[in-house]
Amino acid sequence: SKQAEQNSVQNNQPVKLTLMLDWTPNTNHTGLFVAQDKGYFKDQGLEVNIVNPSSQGTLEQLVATGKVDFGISAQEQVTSARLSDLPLVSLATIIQHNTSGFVSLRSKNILTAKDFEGKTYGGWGLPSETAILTALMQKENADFSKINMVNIGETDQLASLNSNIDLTWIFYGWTGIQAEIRGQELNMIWLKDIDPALDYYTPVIVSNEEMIQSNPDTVRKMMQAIGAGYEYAIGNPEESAEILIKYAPESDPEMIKRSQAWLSPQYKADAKQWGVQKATVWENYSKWLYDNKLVTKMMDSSKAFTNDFLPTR
Amino acid sequence: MTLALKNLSKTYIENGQSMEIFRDLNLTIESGSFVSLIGPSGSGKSTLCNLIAGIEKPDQGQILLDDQEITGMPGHVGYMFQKDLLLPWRTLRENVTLGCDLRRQDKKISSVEAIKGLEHFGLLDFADYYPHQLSGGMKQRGALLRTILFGQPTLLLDEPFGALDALTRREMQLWLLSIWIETKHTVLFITHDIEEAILLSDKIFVLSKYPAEVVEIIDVPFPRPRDPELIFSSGILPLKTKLFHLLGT
Amino acid sequence: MTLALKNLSKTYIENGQSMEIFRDLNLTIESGSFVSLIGPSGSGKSTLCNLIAGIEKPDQGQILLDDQEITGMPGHVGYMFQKDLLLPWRTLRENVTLGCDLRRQDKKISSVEAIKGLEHFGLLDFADYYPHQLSGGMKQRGALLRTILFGQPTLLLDEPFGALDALTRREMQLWLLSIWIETKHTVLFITHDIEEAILLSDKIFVLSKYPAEVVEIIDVPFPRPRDPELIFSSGILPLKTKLFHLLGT
Amino acid sequence: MLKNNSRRFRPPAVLLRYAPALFFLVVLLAVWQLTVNYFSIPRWLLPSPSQIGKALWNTKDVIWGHTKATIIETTLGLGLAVALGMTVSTLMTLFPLSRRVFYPFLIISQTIPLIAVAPLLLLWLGYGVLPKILIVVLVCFFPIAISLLEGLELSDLDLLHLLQSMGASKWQVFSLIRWPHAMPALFSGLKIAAAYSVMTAVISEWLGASQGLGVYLLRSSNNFLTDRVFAAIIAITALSFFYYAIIIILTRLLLPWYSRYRRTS
Amino acid sequence: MLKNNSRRFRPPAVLLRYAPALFFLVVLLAVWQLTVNYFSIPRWLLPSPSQIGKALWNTKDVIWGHTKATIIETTLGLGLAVALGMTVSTLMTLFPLSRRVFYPFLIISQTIPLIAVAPLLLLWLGYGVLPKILIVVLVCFFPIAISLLEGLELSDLDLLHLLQSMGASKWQVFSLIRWPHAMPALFSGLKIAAAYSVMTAVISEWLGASQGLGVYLLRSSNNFLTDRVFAAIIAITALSFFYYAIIIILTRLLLPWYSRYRRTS
Ligand SMILES: Nc1ncnc2c1ncn2[C@@H]1O[C@H](COP(=O)(O)OP(=O)(O)OP(=O)(O)O)[C@@H](O)[C@H]1O
Ligand SMILES: Nc1ncnc2c1ncn2[C@@H]1O[C@H](COP(=O)(O)OP(=O)(O)OP(=O)(O)O)[C@@H](O)[C@H]1O
Ligand SMILES: O=[N+]([O-])[O-]
Ligand SMILES: [Mg+2]
Ligand SMILES: [Mg+2]
Repeated sequence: SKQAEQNSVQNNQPVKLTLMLDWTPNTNHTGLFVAQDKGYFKDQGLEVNIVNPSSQGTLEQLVATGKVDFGISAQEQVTSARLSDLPLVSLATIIQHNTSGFVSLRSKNILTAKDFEGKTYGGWGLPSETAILTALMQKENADFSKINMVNIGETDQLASLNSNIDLTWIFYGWTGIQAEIRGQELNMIWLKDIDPALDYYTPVIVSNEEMIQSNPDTVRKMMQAIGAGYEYAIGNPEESAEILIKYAPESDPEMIKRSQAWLSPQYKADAKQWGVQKATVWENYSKWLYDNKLVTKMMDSSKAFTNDFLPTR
Repeated sequence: MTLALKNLSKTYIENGQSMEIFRDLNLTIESGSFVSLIGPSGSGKSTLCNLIAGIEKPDQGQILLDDQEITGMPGHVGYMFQKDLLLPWRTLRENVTLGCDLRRQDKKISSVEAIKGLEHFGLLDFADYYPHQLSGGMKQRGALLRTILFGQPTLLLDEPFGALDALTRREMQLWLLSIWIETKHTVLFITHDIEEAILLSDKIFVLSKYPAEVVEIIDVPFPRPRDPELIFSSGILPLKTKLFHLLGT
Repeated sequence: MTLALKNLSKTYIENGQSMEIFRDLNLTIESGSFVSLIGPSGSGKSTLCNLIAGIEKPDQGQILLDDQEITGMPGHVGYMFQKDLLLPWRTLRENVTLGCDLRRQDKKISSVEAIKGLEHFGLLDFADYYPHQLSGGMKQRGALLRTILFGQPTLLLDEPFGALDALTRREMQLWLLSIWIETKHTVLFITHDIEEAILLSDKIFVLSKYPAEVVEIIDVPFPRPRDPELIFSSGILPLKTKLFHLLGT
Repeated sequence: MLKNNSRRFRPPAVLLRYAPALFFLVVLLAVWQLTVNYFSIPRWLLPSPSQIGKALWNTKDVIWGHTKATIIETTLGLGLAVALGMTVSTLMTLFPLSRRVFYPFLIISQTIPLIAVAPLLLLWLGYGVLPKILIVVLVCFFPIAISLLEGLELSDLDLLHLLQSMGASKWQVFSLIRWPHAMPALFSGLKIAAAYSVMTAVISEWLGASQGLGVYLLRSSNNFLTDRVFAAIIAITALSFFYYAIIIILTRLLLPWYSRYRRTS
Repeated sequence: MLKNNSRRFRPPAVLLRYAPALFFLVVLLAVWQLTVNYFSIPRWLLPSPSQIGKALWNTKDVIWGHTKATIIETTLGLGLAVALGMTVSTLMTLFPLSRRVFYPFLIISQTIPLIAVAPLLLLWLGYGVLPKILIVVLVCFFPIAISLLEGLELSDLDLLHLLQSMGASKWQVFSLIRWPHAMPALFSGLKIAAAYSVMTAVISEWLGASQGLGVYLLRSSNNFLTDRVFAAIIAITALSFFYYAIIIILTRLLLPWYSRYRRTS
């Protein structure tokens, strides 16, 4: 709370904050661990506890209730949460463009949405999956009801393609790199190529309305540190990969290094600053959902995100 | 202590049917005497013990111990059941001091008493055995010791040897007799076994089928100390035959 | 059928100690006679039954039934245990036909026999009761009926009435006598109870402590049919006293 | 004295018996409802009983569709677990060597986290109904097999001697004594298995399924529809209780000798 | 006749006893290793025993760090469940009205899918070790409380009468008779609870944790390191077995009268 913030500042005590990840530590999170490792948080008078995810949609709710201060989410989740009245706000996008897409084994020759008919899709059971597949199918005059939707949870998506799953949705920077390592040949349909509206932000850094209203300074310091972390990761892929490996000793170092090399240029990409979000991206996606009758009302994009806390130079 | 039952009445209601067990039962057991109660199965012998022990209440009437009323008040008599009822989770020593634990008596005193008792009953070597490690006869002796260490001068023994084989039973009878001759408790002894009643008692009360009445009070005419061979003597035959036929009624 | 045991020897090895139960035991039970075996606890009476029933094998010697060897071969005699051992999951009717089920006999025939038997044993009304719904005496009668319906003319009864109270026990003795007088099975009856042995048997074998020997064979001198009041007559006293002292040895 | 009142199952007695519990339930729901209303707790955080009731009613067809899938997995899984448990215990009892080889594994594999193995099973067997049934089978198998094995071990050796004296074969001893003797143990194992079976099916659905109460629960949760999450939990609880009750009823029907025997012996 | 061979726990006998099972284990592992080698099955699909062994060894420090977290959750959860189960059962036994109010809930709530409720607990209680312990407590509470309640119901009324005749108070009857009489039932409930406790902690870690074997398992899986997934499964199994064995040993130590009593009665 504001009180706590002032007290801490007065006492010269660091402000304690919690940041919750959306998944197992991976290269999407590198900047966060760099900020931790290089003491960027400390420099801002913050003590950040990076905690691991709570699956099954509770992350957004935990951030909304203030049980955790910051979280890693995605534009789809934020949109869905705000439509359910969760007071969530996106503060920065970690990657400028959507690096995800639908993959299938090259041997199955699935090249367009038309080919999805009669196939089995393995996903997480997220609302956005149904939404996007439906729209995609409609656009190519295919029938969504002919897709068999299966929830494959946390199993190995690539291995599932050798089982009875034909199609799955991956982030190239992680699972795509693993496929390269395995030498598994895939066809990939990138989301950003399907429709410009689908080039949305994933993942994003979120907090709740109460937090940014009552502790703006803390939020600003937090984003300053995180921004610096990602800038370092953009400039130093190899060193930052080592930092991530240090903080996530359970991971596969080879995989992290290759993934980091691929992802570092993608964080900022064509933007003028890391993390900056365009109103059009938020509006377009929301409108796209509405136009495709996937939701019954429009989200107020202006409340869903803000660039106000991005690092200043 | 003299135990007296005055005008006891007790009726059970089971499944809507009422069943009169006693109607105006009167009975007196003199201080220091050994009285056996025999009667057909279901005549209410155990019910009578429960009433005297205070774990059930009569519908009417009084139970007096030396003219003091104890109706419905447990703890005034030592009560030993047909089954040995040693607690399986307590060693023999812990079992015999159960009464002391209940009364929160000084552990040391009760432990000294227990050891004396165990020695006297020939059980000292087995003090730390659990009941399942003891023979049937040992368990019965343990249960009797517990009843005696409970410290009341009046004992109710409800078919204490019912579960023993014939030979062990005979041993236990003689042994009980030897104990009683020393301690001179007032004893009410329930049994089905006519020879047992004759061998042990001063008096035998014969109960009828329910509603139970005392159909006969018999003074056992044999002098004490009694010869264990008594039961092989022809002197007991008339009494034995008489009791047998009384039971049948 | 005449049951003969020839030079039986049996040794148990328990915890490295060997324990000779029988050494060269010889014993003959004539066809149609009722023989009791009494002996101190642990003398090997049950072991003997197990040997005859074929569920254990002697170290040496033979068991003959009408000169045919049955050593180690089960199924040739009816064997009733001290406990009633009715199967709790079978009704009384199903329990008494257990032997027929084992031999896969025609269900209809065995069922007719069972009903006749149940009627004769006064159990017909309880045919469909489970054992827990029966009294102790009923259970023992059921167990005996099962042993008889097993169909062998030779019966081993190992303390069948040991678990019953004194009165029920007396009833069962008289009833067993009435059954045996009709069927004239060859019976080997194990007991601790001297009166019981006298009331029922033609001959009484007295076993010593182990290694068990037959220390005495006694012809019971009372004519049949025997008066139930026999046990109250002074005529049995010398025999009773003698047997009692033999047992003590 | 403390004799059992045999009339306690007559209808008015039943009502009276459960009256305090029902009363407590009503109070609990009322307090919950009023708290949610009074503090205007948002629905996604804690829905009120009336909202949950509405969610149940409004999605009843959807729920029923998912329930059917879960019922199929659970029923088949439980049925196969019973068959497998019976076979394995029987073989282990009849062939002592097999018992010595496999019994330690049976005990240790009971502690294997099957839910952690489940994703691997899905990978190897595909994402159809088969691996889900298999997971239910494995989870339910252990309590059934282990209780049955314990039951088949005859504690009363006299019964064994009785049958031996009548010349019974090993197989007859098994079918006439060991087997009926083991029935109460089997049913108590079944009770545990039934209580866990639905939960297992639901978790296995989280790991890979397109139909089932687990899928409904996950989708509701991902859509921030907490009222439906509660509706799903109620459906799962009701289904679990249904299996549990079936086992209790079956025990009464199939082992008429048991309940009283247990009390008297 | 079938007497128990009292020597069966001497060391050589133990070895002999488990020899067939050990032999089977070795054969199993050998077949597995050779199959993986022969068909060159990729490590991410099915690692060989030697690869799993290597993974275990190489990450032993990491695994131990995670194991400590799981041990804390499990031990605290199990401990609190025992305390809670004992308290609830005691109160229900001493106050019959409370029993009538709560018993039906106890039976029905046993079938509530706690794992499905777990995310909601996380939502209400926040993130940390507390909700995880709570989930373990809830899952372990039911078998403990229900078995203990059954055990506290004295089947042998004669024991009750004995104490009554000695003038024992309600509380003395409870502490001297009901409670020791219930111990075997408590421990058999504990055995079930222990077998499920580690698994529950692992699942609750999946729902949100930074430390614990569940986290290690999930991270290994998300990093496509199937050999480490197996290593995690082995660690979880070993930990479960550890708790299970502790309960068995405690039973022997604390209830010396029980094992033989059970056999003879
Ligand atoms: N709590 C009770 N409720 C109803 N009836 C009871 C109760 N206790 C005993 N009875 C009945 O009262 C009668 C007398 O029982 P009791 O046990 O006193 O007989 P008993 O003489 O001790 O018999 P036994 O020689 O078989 O021990 C029996 O018919 C019994 O069924
Ligand atoms: N399987 C066995 N292994 C070792 N010793 C045994 C075995 N069976 C019986 N014994 C011993 O053999 C002796 C005779 O036992 P048995 O049961 O035949 O005696 P019993 O005469 O029937 O005694 P009781 O009158 O007490 O029934 C006992 O000392 C007993 O401990
Ligand atoms: O995905 N993880 O929980 O690490
Ligand atoms: Mg009685
Ligand atoms: Mg014997």
